[in-house]
Amino acid sequence: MADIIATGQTILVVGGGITGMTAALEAAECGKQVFLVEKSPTLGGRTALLYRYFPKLCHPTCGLEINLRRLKGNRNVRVVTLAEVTKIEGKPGDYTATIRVRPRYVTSNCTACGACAEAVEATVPNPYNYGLDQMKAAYLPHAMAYPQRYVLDPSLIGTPGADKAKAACKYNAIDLGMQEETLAIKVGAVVWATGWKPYDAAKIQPYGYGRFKNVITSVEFERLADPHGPTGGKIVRPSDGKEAKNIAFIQCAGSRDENHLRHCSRICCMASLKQTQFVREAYGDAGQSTIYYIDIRAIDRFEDFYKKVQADKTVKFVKSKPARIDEDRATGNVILHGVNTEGYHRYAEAHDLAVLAIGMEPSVKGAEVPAEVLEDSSGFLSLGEGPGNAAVFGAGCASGALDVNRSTQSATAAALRAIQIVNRSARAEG
Amino acid sequence: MNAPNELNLVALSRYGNDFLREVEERVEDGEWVKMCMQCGVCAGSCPFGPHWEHSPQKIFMMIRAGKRDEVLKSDSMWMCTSCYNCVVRCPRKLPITQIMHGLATYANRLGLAPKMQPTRQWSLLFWDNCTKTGRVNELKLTLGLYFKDGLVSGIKQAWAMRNIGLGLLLAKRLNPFELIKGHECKDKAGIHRMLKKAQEIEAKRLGLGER
Amino acid sequence: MAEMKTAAYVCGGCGLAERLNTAQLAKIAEREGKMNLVREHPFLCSDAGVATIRADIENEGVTHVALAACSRRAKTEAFDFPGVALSRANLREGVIWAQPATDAARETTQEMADDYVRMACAELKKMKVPAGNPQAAKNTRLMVVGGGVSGLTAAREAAQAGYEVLLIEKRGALGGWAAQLHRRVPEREPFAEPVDTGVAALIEAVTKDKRIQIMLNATLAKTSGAPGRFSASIATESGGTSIEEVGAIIQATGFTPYDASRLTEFSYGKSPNIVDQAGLERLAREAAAKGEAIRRPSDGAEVKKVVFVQCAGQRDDSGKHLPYCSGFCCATSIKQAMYFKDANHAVDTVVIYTDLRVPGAGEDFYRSGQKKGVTFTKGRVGAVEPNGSQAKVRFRDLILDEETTIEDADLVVLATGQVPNSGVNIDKPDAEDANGAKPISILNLSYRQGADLPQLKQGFSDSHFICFPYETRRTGIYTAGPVRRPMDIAQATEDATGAALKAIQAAENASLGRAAHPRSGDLSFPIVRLDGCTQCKRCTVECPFGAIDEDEKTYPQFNESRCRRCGTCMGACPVRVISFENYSVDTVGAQIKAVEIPDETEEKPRILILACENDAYPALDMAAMQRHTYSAYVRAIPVRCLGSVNTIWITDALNGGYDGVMLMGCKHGDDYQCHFVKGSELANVRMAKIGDTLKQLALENERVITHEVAITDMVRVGKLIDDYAATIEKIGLSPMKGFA
Amino acid sequence: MAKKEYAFYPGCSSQLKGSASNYLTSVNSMCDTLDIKMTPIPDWNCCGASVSYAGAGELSRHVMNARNFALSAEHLPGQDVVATCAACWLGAKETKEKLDANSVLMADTNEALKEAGLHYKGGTEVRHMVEVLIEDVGYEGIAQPVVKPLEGIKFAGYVGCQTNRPFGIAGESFENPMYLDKMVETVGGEALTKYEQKVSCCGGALAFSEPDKSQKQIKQIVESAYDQGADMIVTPCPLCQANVEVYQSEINRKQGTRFNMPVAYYSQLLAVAYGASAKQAGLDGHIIKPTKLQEIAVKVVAKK
Repeated sequence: MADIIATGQTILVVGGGITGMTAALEAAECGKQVFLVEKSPTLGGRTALLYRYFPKLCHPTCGLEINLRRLKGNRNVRVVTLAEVTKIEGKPGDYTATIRVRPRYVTSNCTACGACAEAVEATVPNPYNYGLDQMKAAYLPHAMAYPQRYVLDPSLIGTPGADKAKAACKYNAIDLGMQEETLAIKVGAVVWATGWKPYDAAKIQPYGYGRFKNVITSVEFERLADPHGPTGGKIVRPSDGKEAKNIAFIQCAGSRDENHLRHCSRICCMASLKQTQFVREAYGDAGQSTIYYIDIRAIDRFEDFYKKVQADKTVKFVKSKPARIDEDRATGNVILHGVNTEGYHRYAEAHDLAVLAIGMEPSVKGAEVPAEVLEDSSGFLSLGEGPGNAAVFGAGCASGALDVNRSTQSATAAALRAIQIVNRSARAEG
Repeated sequence: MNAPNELNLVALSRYGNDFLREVEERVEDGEWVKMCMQCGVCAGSCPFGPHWEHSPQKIFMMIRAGKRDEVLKSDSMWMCTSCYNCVVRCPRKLPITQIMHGLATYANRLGLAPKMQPTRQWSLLFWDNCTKTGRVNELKLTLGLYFKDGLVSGIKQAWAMRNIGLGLLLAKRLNPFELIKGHECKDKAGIHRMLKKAQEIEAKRLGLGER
Repeated sequence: MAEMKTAAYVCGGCGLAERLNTAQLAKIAEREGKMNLVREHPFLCSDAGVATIRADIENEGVTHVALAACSRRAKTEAFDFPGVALSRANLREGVIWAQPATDAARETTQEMADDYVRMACAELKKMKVPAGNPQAAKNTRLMVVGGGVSGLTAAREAAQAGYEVLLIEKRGALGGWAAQLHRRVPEREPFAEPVDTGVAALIEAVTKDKRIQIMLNATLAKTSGAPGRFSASIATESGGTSIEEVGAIIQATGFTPYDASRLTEFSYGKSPNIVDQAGLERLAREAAAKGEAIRRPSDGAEVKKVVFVQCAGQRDDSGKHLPYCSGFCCATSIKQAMYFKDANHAVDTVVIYTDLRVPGAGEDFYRSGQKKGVTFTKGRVGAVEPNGSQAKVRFRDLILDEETTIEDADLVVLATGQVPNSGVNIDKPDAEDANGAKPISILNLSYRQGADLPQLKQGFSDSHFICFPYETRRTGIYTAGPVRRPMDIAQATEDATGAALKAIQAAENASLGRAAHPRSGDLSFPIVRLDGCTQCKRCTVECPFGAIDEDEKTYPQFNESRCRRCGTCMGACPVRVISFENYSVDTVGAQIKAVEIPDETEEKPRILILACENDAYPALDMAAMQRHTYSAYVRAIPVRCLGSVNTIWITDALNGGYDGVMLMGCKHGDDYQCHFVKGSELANVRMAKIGDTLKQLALENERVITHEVAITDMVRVGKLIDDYAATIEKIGLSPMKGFA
Repeated sequence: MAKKEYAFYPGCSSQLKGSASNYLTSVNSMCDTLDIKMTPIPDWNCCGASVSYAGAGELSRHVMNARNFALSAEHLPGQDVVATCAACWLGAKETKEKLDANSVLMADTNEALKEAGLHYKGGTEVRHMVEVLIEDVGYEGIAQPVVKPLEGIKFAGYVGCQTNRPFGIAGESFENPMYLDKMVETVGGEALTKYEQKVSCCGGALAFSEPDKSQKQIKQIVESAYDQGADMIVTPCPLCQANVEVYQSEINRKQGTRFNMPVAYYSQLLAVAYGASAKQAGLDGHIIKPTKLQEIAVKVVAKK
């Protein structure tokens, strides 16, 4: 992956999740020069934080491994992490993108030996476990992190910890003086793949997220089940570490709701169906999952998986959006109140843990993004081409609530749209 | 007016079995009924939920299914305490409280509401009481409520509540003289004219006037 | 190519120097590994370290480099030497991070490192630098099969990128089903109103595009060749055939609506007032043409009530109809109900559904339908019966929990599903499709393994459907649109655009002699020594990608640019005549033999691990990164796929005195996780037969064991190893020691 | 600071000799200290409350409220209408929003108002006393005049429904509003922030027509206050106050409980903290005596 000279024929891909990586690789494997910009210190995005994919229950890191190998073997892609695109100026085939790169404080000398992390005591909430645990302030984001290089948390800089880290590094890989820098690169087209963020569950007041320890979100639950996660893959309750065997999954937590997100987030039904199988995997017949839903949107071929889960005796389905959640102080159990609307049956069900199938909010929402990136009223980039005739193409969850499969499709399509622009400018330049 | 009245016959002949349209045109905020997606949050949010025969979301479904009599003769919407839990939680932002009040009002106008429904009686009593002088006469109101089912039961209830009455009395929160002369607005007459007019306008708007 | 000059570099960084005797490792590389040049370096991946290696390559003419440092998965950018053969001894993740840092463990840890250095040197000497596919052909013209929205989009998007396209359509006109629609569901904000299909405009754009050649009334009589050099003979209506050369193919053959007359309970065909969604679109178009509202087909009377029956013959458990959901039908019924509501608000439109499936912004469209007064009823329809000039719809209202009937529907619309036009099921060539039709081949591939693309269950064309949706088992042939998954116009458009890119990519890579996904860029390819071939056909049968045909003498005929370089053929070959330049029976065999087997008196067993390079091997790495230790008796060799494991490796190992062999591959079966689809499955079948070999050698069955290992199994994998080590201890050391 | 002036809409229960007259008393005392001038809307009328719908229908309810708006605009121009009763505030605010949004309804309303010789132009701001305290006075302003911090008293802040839903107090959550707790702490009391029944419904107007069902609610509300170790309940709503206080004896009688939980108004807390006498704070207006407040009220300290 040698340095590349960016030109009007270079494609800028913003976002290093599965969508951005796919767009970058597909374009690069067509022989195009690609600049891949990622905000966090590592590629992989949200799918790297999932335990399993529906419907095959296979592991996201497996696809990530392939993509990383494709990337390492491809000289057309230049990856810049800790970087954000702040401005895009110009016209299709001739853009100048301004990129702000935050300091990593660790150079390419890093061998990922881990000595700095051992030397540092300070810890910070671990964003790769959605803050469910702490990590050292000198850290490798996760086992699949790429670049495979440590990071110093900015909070460490200026503290004795920073000097300890520096002292511990035999390879002179720590540069405490590293400054934020700004790059301006010429590109011909842009693929905007900044993905999504989980909706702020605390805003869904009746469910008491933040008030009750045993109400968590689906993305957090994913970490609980993951061997790389904060509990080493044990499905236990945040309140007391007790095994969570009787779990409520609440659909449309933030989605399909005019008080929160108008749109349906598409993935949540399948995600909860999938997560019931984590419970089965962990506790067998002793596990009990209940899915509270409005409509089960196991669309097209996914119906199969829905049928499989329906056949599972440990999984119950209740056609109801729960009205509110209470906490039983004595046991720490959560009590769901509501009505099963299929025939009007009132319930007050106690569960060990409630998992909110949290809605998908586009990352661009509320973020500082270039004017060229136009959003619809939900914050999604309108599918396909950018605003007017700008060559800024939305892809993946930045363009709509999509699952992984549709995201990679959309990434591949966006890559071609970008290629069309740069090929045109290539022909123009002769 | 609690046997099916002429208004009811007129409505029937006008809307046939299109009860949804009838509700949309004649019930306060009735045009919202079609927006329900049957999630059930309202049903689960209601403090008197357990006492409902039909929950709000079910009533909306019954309206769409044209179950006119079952809905209008139902006791359910009279259970609304106006706590607005359903309203703030509804993912489709239906003004459910208002719709429930509206349905109750409409059922009452058509003489279909259950005669002995206590909240119905209480509601009418309250309105008469507060519009008579422009302000509520709390003593008459309370006694009125006790005596709604006749003298005997009235005395029973009043006797049962005597401690409370006495307490309030001692706390200067119940004014015996209200029996003779209670709070009232100066411009009673204006208020009466005003309300008469309002009833006329509304009747016209809702086509309740037509015969 | 200049003659081979080998060099080994031993790194002392990351604690290697502290934990290991690196001088000894260097000596081993020199004495046993016979490396022409050996250097130690304290920090090999540093600029200085890399510079040393580059200097040796330039000045000393080093052609082969063995690195004794970290895992092949680490520092790949630093250790990037084009044109140089590279092998890596994994001393960091593979040894010191996986072993306890205790004095007690020092000896066994060093032995491990010694062996990995021996193995790296042995492998290196057997490696060649691949030169690329000699058959590389340069044709980058694309052929799109099918002229519906998917096909038109694929053709247009590819042409927009500057590529020549041949578009063939079996009917006399372009547009497919979308052209039969009155309006389509909106794909942009506001998601509120039915919009123009845009098909006419698309057809015009495609017809006008000089890069696109269109053949109507045309079908594929025969397709042969490989990416970059496909040859298609195309039968035209006139009866003639023309031969066209193309570089890659997109199959966008769409779907056929499920035959509603199979739904006897819904009386389709018994009354003109009971139609399917396609039928309703027809009515809408006719009405629009006349500029009037849709009228009742039976007698032209005004339509007062329309009932939409969702999931008609879909999501079916009885086995009679479609088991899946077609995804587009909920939104379509909402759209069609709007046809009526927009024309006359008084028309009563009822959609009876069990789960309303309008994901994403579809929710806005649903809401818009409700605003327009479309009634949605959660229910299950039992029967539709003609009722005079109207129809009865009997259903269970799931909310009101009662059986009920709509007596007076003027129109009933059945939301039936999509049946893919995916051609012949090559696994069951005589099988009927969901409509009871006997499929005829679409591609007529002259491939050893069948005329069409492999199908997934339910008849959709092959595609890996999570991370890499476009990957089929026929390189250079991509599917797009409803043929590979039920979908609506918006998704088909995205899908086709992506498929166009993949086709372009396949043609471009083929012309450079490079592999396609997942080993994209790999220049190696299978080389077969035909003189040794026994025509057993295992390679031609087992290749997951249909890359190998048979000539008239049933010798294998390799089509390199169809090949994905998984090595399954190499694993299959009983006479071991198939190999890759940089991955062969020898490169692995030599590593196995290079390991020093202590004699039984030392009581140090040796266990060979053959691990899938994509999942099991990274799992071992990550276990070590988390400092999960495991037995020091194992020696792990990454393989491209378990399918590439040739049984000779195992017999050699056992003969050579190894005490056990562990194979670690991916999950197989329906939810397979093998990147080469069938590799791990085939390996499993082969290993089932290894019992005989063991019997011949008079060895216990436990000597060879196979595990499905996922990339996340970093805790489990160590345990598997230790359990196996315990098993070996139980059954004792191999009696074969010392015979080798 | 400059005197704050508002058009006061006391409502039927909080008027002199009304069932919540002690609320009025305490509000007056509190406002004196805070230098807030409350001028009653001349000849104001009932809002119709939430239970009058069956007889009233829609328009009449709006007309009743619009009459008050018109009167306030005529006699107290430019002043926000401030209600102390939750139901009055809700009813009035609902009317205000509907009229502002719906010109037809506005026209109909004025057609009716004409009969009383009035006209409503729209745009009247309707606010609850709590909003005035939080938004205009501010917590610092509330704390400033405190001379007798309510030390050692544990309050269960019972917000109830109608000051909280559907409109609520700006920046507060429907399920867990904190303003009452903050007020308690501001005047030196101990707020029991984990009180579960904070926003439960007391049955509201249905306490009269459905006594048993309502008393079920009230029982939970009081019980949970005891569970939390509360000395008394504090509330911003006269109907809540009445229901929760008055029916305790009923519940005791019917269910053998021994409830004796005082229920005070936030305004009484402030008044006492500001040094008002028990009488000025309307503490004599309770059936269940808020003794701990009384004890503080009789304490003598120098007034600021």
